Amino acid sequence: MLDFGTITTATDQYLHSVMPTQAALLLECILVALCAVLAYVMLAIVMIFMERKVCAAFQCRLGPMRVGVWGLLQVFADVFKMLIKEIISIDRSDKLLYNLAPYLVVMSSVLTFSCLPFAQGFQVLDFNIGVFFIMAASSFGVLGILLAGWSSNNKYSMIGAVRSGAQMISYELSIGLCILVIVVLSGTMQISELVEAQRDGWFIFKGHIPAFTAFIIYLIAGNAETNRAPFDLPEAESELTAGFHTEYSGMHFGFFYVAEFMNLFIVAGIASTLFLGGWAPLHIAGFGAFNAIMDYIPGSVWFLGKTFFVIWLLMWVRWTFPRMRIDQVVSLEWKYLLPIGLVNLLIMTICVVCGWTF
Amino acid sequence: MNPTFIDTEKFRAQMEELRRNGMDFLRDIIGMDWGEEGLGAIYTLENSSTHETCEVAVRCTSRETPTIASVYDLWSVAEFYEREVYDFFGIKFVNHPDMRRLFLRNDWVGYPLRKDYDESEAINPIRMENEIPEDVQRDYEIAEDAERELYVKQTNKIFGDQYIINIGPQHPATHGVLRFRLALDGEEIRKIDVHCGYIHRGIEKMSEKMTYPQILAFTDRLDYLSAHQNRHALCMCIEKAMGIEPTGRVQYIRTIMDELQRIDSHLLFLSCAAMDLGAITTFIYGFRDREKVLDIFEEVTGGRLIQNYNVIGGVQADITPDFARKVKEFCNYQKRKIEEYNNVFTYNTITRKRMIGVGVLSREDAISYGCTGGSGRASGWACDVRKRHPYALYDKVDFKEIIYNNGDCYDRFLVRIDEILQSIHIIEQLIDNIPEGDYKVKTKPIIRIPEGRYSAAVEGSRGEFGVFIESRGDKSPYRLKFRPMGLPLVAAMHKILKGAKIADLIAIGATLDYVIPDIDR
Amino acid sequence: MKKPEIKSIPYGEFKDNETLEALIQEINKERTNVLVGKLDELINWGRSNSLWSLTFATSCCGIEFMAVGAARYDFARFGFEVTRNSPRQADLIMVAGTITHKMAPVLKRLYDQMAEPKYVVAVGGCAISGGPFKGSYHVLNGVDKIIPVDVYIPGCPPRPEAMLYGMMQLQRKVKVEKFFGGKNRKLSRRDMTDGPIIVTNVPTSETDNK
Amino acid sequence: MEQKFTYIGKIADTIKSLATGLSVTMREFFTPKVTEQYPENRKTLKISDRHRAMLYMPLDEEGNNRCIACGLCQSNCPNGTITIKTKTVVDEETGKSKKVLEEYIYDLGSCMYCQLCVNVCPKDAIAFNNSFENAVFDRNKLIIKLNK
Repeated sequence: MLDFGTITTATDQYLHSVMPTQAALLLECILVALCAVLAYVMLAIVMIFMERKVCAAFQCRLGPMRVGVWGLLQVFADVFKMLIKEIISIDRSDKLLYNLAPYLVVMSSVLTFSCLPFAQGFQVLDFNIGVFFIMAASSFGVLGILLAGWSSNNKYSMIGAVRSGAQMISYELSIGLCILVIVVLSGTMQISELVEAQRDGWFIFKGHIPAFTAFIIYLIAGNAETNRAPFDLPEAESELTAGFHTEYSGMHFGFFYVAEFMNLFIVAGIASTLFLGGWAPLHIAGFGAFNAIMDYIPGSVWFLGKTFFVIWLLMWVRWTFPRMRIDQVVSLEWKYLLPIGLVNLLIMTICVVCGWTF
Repeated sequence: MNPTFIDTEKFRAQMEELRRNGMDFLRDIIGMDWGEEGLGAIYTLENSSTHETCEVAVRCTSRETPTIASVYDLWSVAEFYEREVYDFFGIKFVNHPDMRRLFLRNDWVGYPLRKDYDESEAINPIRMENEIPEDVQRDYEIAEDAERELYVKQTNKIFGDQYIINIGPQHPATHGVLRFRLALDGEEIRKIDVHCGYIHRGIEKMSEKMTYPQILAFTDRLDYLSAHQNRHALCMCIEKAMGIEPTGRVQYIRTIMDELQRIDSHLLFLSCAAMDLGAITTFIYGFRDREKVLDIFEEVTGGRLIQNYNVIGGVQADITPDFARKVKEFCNYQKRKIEEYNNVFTYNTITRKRMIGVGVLSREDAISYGCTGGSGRASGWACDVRKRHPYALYDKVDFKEIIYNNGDCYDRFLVRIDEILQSIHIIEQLIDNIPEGDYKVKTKPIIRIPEGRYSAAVEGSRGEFGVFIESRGDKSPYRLKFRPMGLPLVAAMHKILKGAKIADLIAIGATLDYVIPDIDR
Repeated sequence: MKKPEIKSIPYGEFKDNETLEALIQEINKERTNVLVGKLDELINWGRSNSLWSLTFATSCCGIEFMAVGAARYDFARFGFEVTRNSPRQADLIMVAGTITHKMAPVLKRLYDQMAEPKYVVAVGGCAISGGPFKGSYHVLNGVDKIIPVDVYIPGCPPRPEAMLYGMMQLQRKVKVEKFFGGKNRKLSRRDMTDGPIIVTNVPTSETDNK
Repeated sequence: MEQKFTYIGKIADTIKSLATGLSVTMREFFTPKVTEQYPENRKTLKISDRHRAMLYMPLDEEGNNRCIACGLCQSNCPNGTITIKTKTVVDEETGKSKKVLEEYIYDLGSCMYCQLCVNVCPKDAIAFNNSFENAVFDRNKLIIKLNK
């Protein structure tokens, strides 16, 4: 299987050979940042297009059809429009925070995004507390949302932001517990090792019942983290017009829009890394030939395939269910998901201690 | 049927007497301007158990300071009806707690439905400045730092210093241009103030200058989701007054179309309720199937929404040859699809959690507020006009009046779903037996109604729709009043909303199922 | 002269090409260089295919607008399905329904709150001229009295196809605009704060009621 | 113990109802879509003959309309959508002067399609057709002269 690490190492060595260390480092940083942002944007466009088509299919309609073949260019048109749309500055808003908020949200999501392992060695940062870092980076997006709601000087935005705060902080707990289940199972927090450990079998199979429960809880909590239906209360179209980003126009709104979709990608990406083996191919013990064929499929295809499958699952959920009420959202977390998650963690620990895992 | 006028002094005692005698449903208050004889109002009452009706007319002689005693404590809905009469006629209701205008801006000059109202643009031009609510008092002070110009301190008489948010007029969940001002405590609603009139089009005033066939066109646009039933009511009223008896064929067609319209409206209700609760997919499913009804409408009447079908003495055009086949096809299709909505939305845990026990309207309140239609029946009040005062063919067909008893959002939702099935049941009984005959009775070219008062009521898609005509023998009415289906529902909002959250407001608004142009007229 | 193209309907079959051609001539009075012209085309392509409308409906036409969004007619095919509830994020306002005196300031305010470039489509008789309620004391006879209208879609209410047709007309209008060196603001800040704008091309009282 | 059971029972019930909903949308995901693609299907689009999109004057074989300029449609119109301009012409054979139609002006932008004009017309000189593609850029383009 292709190890992406060899390419990056070669590039690194070449750069070091032609220029001083500091310059090489700087250049590498810029290159990596460019790649990350470019990939981020491209994936966002793919995601938005996918959302519109999938949603249409669930609703018996066709979705974008007329811009490009099968509407393929639809999202590009939206991006061009968005880029030149006027950005309104709101009278009597907190200008600094108001302008900062969308960047905070996007930064948090780019930062988390760049930690995802796309293939073997195809990862910006791989250190021993990778999972922990992802959690930390993803959780400061809520700060941007709170600031956006606060600084807009709009009552709808304010209510949306407060809802968002309550919701995201609650569901962070469940996400943490689900990730802990996997950490307990694998004994590491380093992402490359986590994936490596799944080469002979994905954690969702290895950890059987507790891992599966953790997967489901993770998907529910992840859906809530990304503010998507049935947890889209901070935006709640029919209640708060557009929630925390009511007052944002043009590209500022575009940032929130893109970040929402990319957070979904990130949640799905983490789910596929932790539970479905990331870039590790599907291996079934005993089927040697089958496993060999699977190995020919590149790791990034595996990763993206699994991620998009999870995304599709989440879209399916989104386009089926009605929205919940804020007290129900919070009670779902504290009365159901959190206790179940704790018990689940206990079960997993017992399983690991007794060696009842595959 | 000319009721005697009651003096304004004796009026209050008389009304109390009537209320004690079981007249617990105030159908409508019709403001009147009898010209020289003075201003006044006609109260139409009904006994909710015996269905006995009566009319009380009260007249005050003074045109400058007309006053009538308020009856808002006897019938809760009178609070809004009286505000409407005040708005249009300038009659002050003594002891009314909140005598503000209901529809027009508070800086409006004059009372439009009075006969001597001056309509000129100069008096009431289009005012482009924002309306300042009457309950808000603004104090202007010069701020300490000269940078800022003026410091505005706002005090509010209704809400005090509670946290107020505005929902509407442009808001996705108000189904049009209704406006609520809410006082919030966190997510909980403490108080609500409803503002109507953002689509008040003055239909009743315009009607006084138009001929009867011309007025017919307005009824379609009142509540566009019961366009057919509204028009049915007005045609019925005029036919009754002129002594025209429509043929059997017409009655069959009208009944079938009424029920199709009801299905259409309930499907839209279901879709919009789902959308308000965030289930956009169910919304699309509902609309997908609604198109099938609209196809039938378009085939027969030529209009999808505004059908223009009933005319005085019959219908505009005969049904098409394959009408019966298409309707039967649709009925069979729709029966299957109800199951789909139920599976994806109605029985869903989230939906049930959002709706069960939310926004309870008790039976007493439903009657007192006059909440007819599905909302009233969900509270256990058998208020279906089709059963109470049968018209057209409703005494000949077999159907069940759907009644639930909890009065919460979920019951209001279920009532409509079941009513779709009942409507299909009615249609199936009629569709194969449409008798031959003329689709229209010949009428005189100019339609005049003999002097007198006439009224008719039908069961619209969302309640009792009434028409009241006072004629002086001309080709246009002296006074025409439509009983709105939605106004009582909106009047009951503040009662229903006790202790609800913002999200509940949306669910309650969606399930009460009002259409704003019908409220505002 | 460049002619805006719309898939599936030939240029000649569109109505009111005269007004559009006059508009093109008006806009292209000054010559621009090729590069800027190409960029403009790209931007206009983006703008015209991404018209997000404000969910604004007052009466009957609003229901037909919802029908356009639903499965049968599906304006998502054009990329219009992203209806925004906040005027800040919307590109066009479809005035669907009667505008009364009480609603007029609200509509104007909504329009002012929208970010440029913004467009207005008057849907149905009421929004175009007051329609059935022309003679009423409380109805605004045409929204073009308070906000500039780009496309008029007649009908009472117009059927969904007619609305789609109107949207395509708007696309054509957007496609001939100029971003660089063109007029990107419909109203100056001064106009926005002042009272109603006077639009002059409203037909005179000849066809009015009284 | 009972408390515990309802707790789990609730969860089971929830999962069941949610799964039912998911299965419905999943089925719809694979059913053929109902969308009619309007501008693409312009040639085959069938609209009910009774649909009212615009008033027009049917012409006879010689290309004349049947209007006798009686003005009934104008007086029956609820909101002044129809304006008839007439002129007086002297008939050459009989020598009598006669009112004939000069211009039949119809404001498409304010028509409410109530059909009163069509119903009242003694000669069936006007009717509604279903050409719905009428959106324009200029308000004045909606004021149409119907007679040629």
